[in-house]
Amino acid sequence: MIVPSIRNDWVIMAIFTAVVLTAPLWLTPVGAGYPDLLQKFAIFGIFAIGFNILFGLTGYLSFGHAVFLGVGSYTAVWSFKLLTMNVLPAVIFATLLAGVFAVVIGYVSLRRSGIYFSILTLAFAQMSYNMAYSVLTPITNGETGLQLTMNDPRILDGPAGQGLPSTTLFGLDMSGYAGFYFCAVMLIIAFFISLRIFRSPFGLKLLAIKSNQTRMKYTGFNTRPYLLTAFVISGMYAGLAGSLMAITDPLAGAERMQWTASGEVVLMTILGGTGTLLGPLFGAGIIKYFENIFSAMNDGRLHEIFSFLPDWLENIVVAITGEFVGDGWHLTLGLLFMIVVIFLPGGVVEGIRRANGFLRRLVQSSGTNTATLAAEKE
Amino acid sequence: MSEDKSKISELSRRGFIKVGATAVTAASMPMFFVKDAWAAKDFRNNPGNAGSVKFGFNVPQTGAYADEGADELRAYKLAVKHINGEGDGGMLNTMKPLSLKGNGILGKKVEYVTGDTQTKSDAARASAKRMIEKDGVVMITGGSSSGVAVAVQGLCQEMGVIFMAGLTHSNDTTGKDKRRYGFRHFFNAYMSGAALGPVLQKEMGTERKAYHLTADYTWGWTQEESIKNTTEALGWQTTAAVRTPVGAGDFSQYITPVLNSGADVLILNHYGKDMINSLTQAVQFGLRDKQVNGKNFEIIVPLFSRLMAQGAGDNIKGILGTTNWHWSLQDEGSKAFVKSFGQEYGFPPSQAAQTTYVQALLYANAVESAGSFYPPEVIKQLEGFKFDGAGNGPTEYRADDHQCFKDVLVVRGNEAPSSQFDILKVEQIVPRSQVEYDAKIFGGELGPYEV
Amino acid sequence: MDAILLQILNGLDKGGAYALIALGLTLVFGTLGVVNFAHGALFMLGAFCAVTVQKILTISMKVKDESITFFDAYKEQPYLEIWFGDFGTAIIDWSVPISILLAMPIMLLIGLAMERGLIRHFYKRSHAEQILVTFGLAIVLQEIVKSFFGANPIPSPAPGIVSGSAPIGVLLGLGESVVYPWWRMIYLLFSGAVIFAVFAFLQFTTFGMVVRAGMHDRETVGLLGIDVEHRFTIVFGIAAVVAGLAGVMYAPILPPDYHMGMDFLVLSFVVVVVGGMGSLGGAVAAGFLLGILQSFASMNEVKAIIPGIDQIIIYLVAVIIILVRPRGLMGRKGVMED
Amino acid sequence: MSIVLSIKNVDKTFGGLHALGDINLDIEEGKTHAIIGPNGAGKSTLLNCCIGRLIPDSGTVEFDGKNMIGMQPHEINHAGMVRVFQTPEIFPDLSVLQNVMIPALAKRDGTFKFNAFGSLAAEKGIEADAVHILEDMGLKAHIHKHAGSMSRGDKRRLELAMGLVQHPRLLLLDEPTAGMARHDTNRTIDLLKRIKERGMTKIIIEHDMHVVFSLADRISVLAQGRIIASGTPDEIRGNPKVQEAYLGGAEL
Repeated sequence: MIVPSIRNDWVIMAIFTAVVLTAPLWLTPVGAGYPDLLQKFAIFGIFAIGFNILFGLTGYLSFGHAVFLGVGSYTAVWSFKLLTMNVLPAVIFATLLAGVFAVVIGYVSLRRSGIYFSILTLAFAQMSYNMAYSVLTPITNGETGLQLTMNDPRILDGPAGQGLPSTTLFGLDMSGYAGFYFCAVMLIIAFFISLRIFRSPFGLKLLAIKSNQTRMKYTGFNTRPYLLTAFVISGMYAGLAGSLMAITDPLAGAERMQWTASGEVVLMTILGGTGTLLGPLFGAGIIKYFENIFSAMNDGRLHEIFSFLPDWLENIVVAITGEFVGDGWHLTLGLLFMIVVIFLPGGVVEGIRRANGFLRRLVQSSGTNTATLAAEKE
Repeated sequence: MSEDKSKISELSRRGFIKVGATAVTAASMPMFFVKDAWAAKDFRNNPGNAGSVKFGFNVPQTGAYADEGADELRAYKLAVKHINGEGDGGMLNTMKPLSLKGNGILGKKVEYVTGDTQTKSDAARASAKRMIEKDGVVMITGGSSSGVAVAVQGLCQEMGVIFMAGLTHSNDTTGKDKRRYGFRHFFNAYMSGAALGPVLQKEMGTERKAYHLTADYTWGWTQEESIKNTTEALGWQTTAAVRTPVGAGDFSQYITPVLNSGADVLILNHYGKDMINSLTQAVQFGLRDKQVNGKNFEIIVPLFSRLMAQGAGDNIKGILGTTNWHWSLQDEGSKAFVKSFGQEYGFPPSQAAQTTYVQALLYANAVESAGSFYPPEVIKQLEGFKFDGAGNGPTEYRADDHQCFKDVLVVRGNEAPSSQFDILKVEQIVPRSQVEYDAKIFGGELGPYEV
Repeated sequence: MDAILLQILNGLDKGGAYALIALGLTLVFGTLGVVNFAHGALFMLGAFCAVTVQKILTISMKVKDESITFFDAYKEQPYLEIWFGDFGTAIIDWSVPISILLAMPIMLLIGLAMERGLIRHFYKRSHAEQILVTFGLAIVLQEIVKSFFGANPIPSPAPGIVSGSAPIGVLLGLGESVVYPWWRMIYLLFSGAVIFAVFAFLQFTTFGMVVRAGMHDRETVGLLGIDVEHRFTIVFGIAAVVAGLAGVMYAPILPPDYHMGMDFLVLSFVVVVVGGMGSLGGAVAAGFLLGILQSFASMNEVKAIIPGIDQIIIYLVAVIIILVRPRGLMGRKGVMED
Repeated sequence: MSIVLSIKNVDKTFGGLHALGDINLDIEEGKTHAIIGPNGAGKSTLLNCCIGRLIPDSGTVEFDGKNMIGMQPHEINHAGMVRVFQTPEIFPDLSVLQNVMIPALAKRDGTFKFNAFGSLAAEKGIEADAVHILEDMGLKAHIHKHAGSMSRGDKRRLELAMGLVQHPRLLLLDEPTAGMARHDTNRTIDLLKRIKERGMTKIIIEHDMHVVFSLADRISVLAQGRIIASGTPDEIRGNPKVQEAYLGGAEL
């Protein structure tokens, strides 16, 4: 935890809720306060928090979690196509179906541990992706992605009006800020559940499995069901995230299931801090911020930002920074990964903790200084 | 412009919070749940009385098509210059009819924002949404694959922002996935097939057996279908049509069955890296030196891109294919564009650059003609718009499906290139009439003007 | 029959490539205990050694030529051709084999620098952290290559004399339609030779014996007063050289682009794991096995029965093998299981 | 006097090596039974066969009249047979207190329970149990320490605490004092004696004869996979066969 002094979970939840709901306010100055990116923060936050329940607690590194994201998205879009544009059935079906997939994949993959487990999950993910991209096109619409059409049945909704309908929550349009707030509420719930799991006997048992699985067995625990439960929970989180992606933007593409997408959530979690409550959320935020904001910088933009510098310096600075933004944003991301791992083992959360400690020492030492001064005066 | 600039510099000088708070109360509150609450004639990202408008250039900056994306971006910057009356004006001097006056659009200066599609639908849509929601663009353009084009086009329809597609060749873009707000200047697989037909007949006769290797996704399938229709109409047989995984890298296991299949033509429905690899490897397997059924074995790459073809090196020599545009064209529009692009960047533009440059100009011109940025009015200007002087002869944006019709180039890999830019030779300019088709054959529905 | 022979050749060829890449990966894992996600980038760097050599050899004199139109105002001729005539042309033609000579020292240096500068600090860190840092490094390396060479593939042809295909059908009495590219056969022999060399090195030299002992039980060997760390650094260098050579030799088959390392990364990990983490023999066996299976799964006859099987065969086989043989084909007990 | 554990005709071979041959052993309720023997005699193999880590080639291991062969380790644990490991098998990443709470939870929750929404902080009973045992072990000062960072001796005691907190019917101790300093050994002996007074049945494998003779009610001697003698400490002390096998004739 970032603030170890706060022991009361309800206080944590209250702060968390306040921070998430005011995100449009405090993210605007850094250029991230627009609906789509806010939605992405929340959605990938859920994805990473869920992934952390598996990886952070049990140590089982899945390289195939994007499958559940994809399954969630496809299920949600099919729910929009066949049933109704209301988002609730989509969320429920997507989460459940992702859970079913997680039971199957998890049951098989958890027969092995370590990197063998990782490769099993990766293999399932790659198979799903390759099939979704080509052979399963009738279900997934292949490369183009599954989308709404005018002649979808939508049996629970009345006849469609002009143009494609949009996703709604009982009439409330789910695009823009409304969509973000829906995702935000889901994020808060997801975070709450994760918090409870972390603080529960179940969570402690998962941690113990990570620490020494053999011993767990001789201590009287059947570890397989524990692992499978954690796997399914995190799969359902991914399914939920996938459904939210479809809700805020009703199109589901196969590339969501590619290994790079699975790898992305791994990177998010490690970058932020594996096994910490908030770390995955930070990781998700940082990677999505880079992807959306750094990639959109161009020289013109940089010149605006550095216009306060003298011209010659401005040109040099723009030339140098230009290598790291726009088409160079991958370079920055790669460097960031390296810097964080090298200097901050434990991820961003570790960095915050250190900064926190440093500040505290600073405050304390200045406090003592004042005290000494005061004493001398007397 | 000035408003934006002051905001940014203020940000970097002072704290974030103050500006942020005002920006949010100003920007986000009124947008709450009010998508349907636009007043008549008001619309998303209406520039109103602002002195400038923004275009969104959504191109691949990372991934396999990054070089094409970079070339698209160069063309866009040039187009913005020309629209704003800077530089030598390029096609503004040749395009007819033209309402643009070289003073921006409706007197407003054109600015732009850029984004990275990563050649992924999700990333492309996220980038497009940022442009629409955060940067307030009036139009989005770019892209280098059909999947992305269809995905972004669908989004733009929902959001009510016009999308001028970049490089996309699938029949679906203006077929079953066409949208009222999406426009494609680039040609498509059907037109490739139609243009190749007569040339193939002349070069290879009517007694041929074709073997298809097809990238296993929607674009590959539509191209395979279109080319098959054309060749079978010529009397060719199709020996086999084999689907290959995208990004297979090594295609040897798909090429060896060609050797003794009895086929005498290999058609590669691949693009980008797949095309480079499969062509390189097919040539290594000696297919070009082969004699089958008493005829020389031939390889055809129906969709050629000069930029990508460079990667195949000498292997493209003598290979037939089609392309949307080539810098060696001698019409006035092409010459003017090649000249200004060359002066700006020192090398000739690619077909991706030409199509995106023209798309930007076409949009700007349509707004100027409509006298308004109101999308339905702009769309009505673009629909059925006939123009000339933008390369490929007299051109029409067909109203029925938003597909541009113009001459198609049949090209051949140059046997003796004089430079690295001279690797394709225009074999024949196939007139537009020969590649036209009934818009109904691909189905789809454009959707409403008002969203 | 012909078809099967050719598919076996294809499979061996692919297998050779897979095995070469996987060999270094599993070697590094077995000795250093490091999961190296930057291994694909080493393969890519090797391929770009070939590109670089070719670019250097073809540095050209630009002669102004007024007769040519706009963009071709310069006629280019490589200095080598100007200086040495036909011999210069021949050198350019042979640029890929020549670049092997350059690739070996360069890849060794890159490997040593990587190990000394970065990897060694991660021996004791978790696999997850190793993955993150090496993945970051891989991205940085490929972005650097991209900024020099662009994103498009760059053609790197084999020497003219071996760029065509060999009439093996005629040689074997199977008819003229059975041909196979010379370069692919060279690649197959080359990968065999490299694999053999690595095995021989580890089997028959004292250095190799220490390394093998270290792979088995690092602490004990360390206690004997042998400087294992230093040797492991060299092992990393060797792994880099092997990956680099695989890249150089693959350049004529697959024109190199900056992203090719990532394309091979997942596959090479699957090969390593199917073979058994840290098992050299396993990596080679799994490489050839998966290569051949992939080739057969791509045959039209097979695809007619199970559509799309060629897209998933590798992963399907990986799943089955890992489930049936818990430690892969030849993995040791207890390695990487927790 | 009832028999808690009955090992009948147990055989185990590894490759060509006959690790255990025809072992028969009965453990009585409430007694401390020591198994001694030279290195490689098969002591640990026998223990592993009892708790399900190894499966014997033939023979039965009956606990409370039920055959344990083929049962999963966690099932054997819940049957009431708990092993304390020779090399500390603790949870190094958890705190000392959590290390002891885990087996206590096992005792209460069974092999699997999905209590993901209960709060750990509310598990006062479990915590009190764990603290109590730790106090007994003299580890109270360490309860919030990282278990992995403790000294080896402390880890052994923690290991013991983890076994004891489950209050098993039969505790299997694999060399509980190996590698301990004399001082620590004596403390552990005292501790085990106190447990004995509570009537817990124990099997102890031990090298240290001082430990064996101060704790055991009965002793079985294993050599080359066979039981060569069984009896009270006094009987064993005087058995020449044992002296021969064990120390090559030296006085015990």
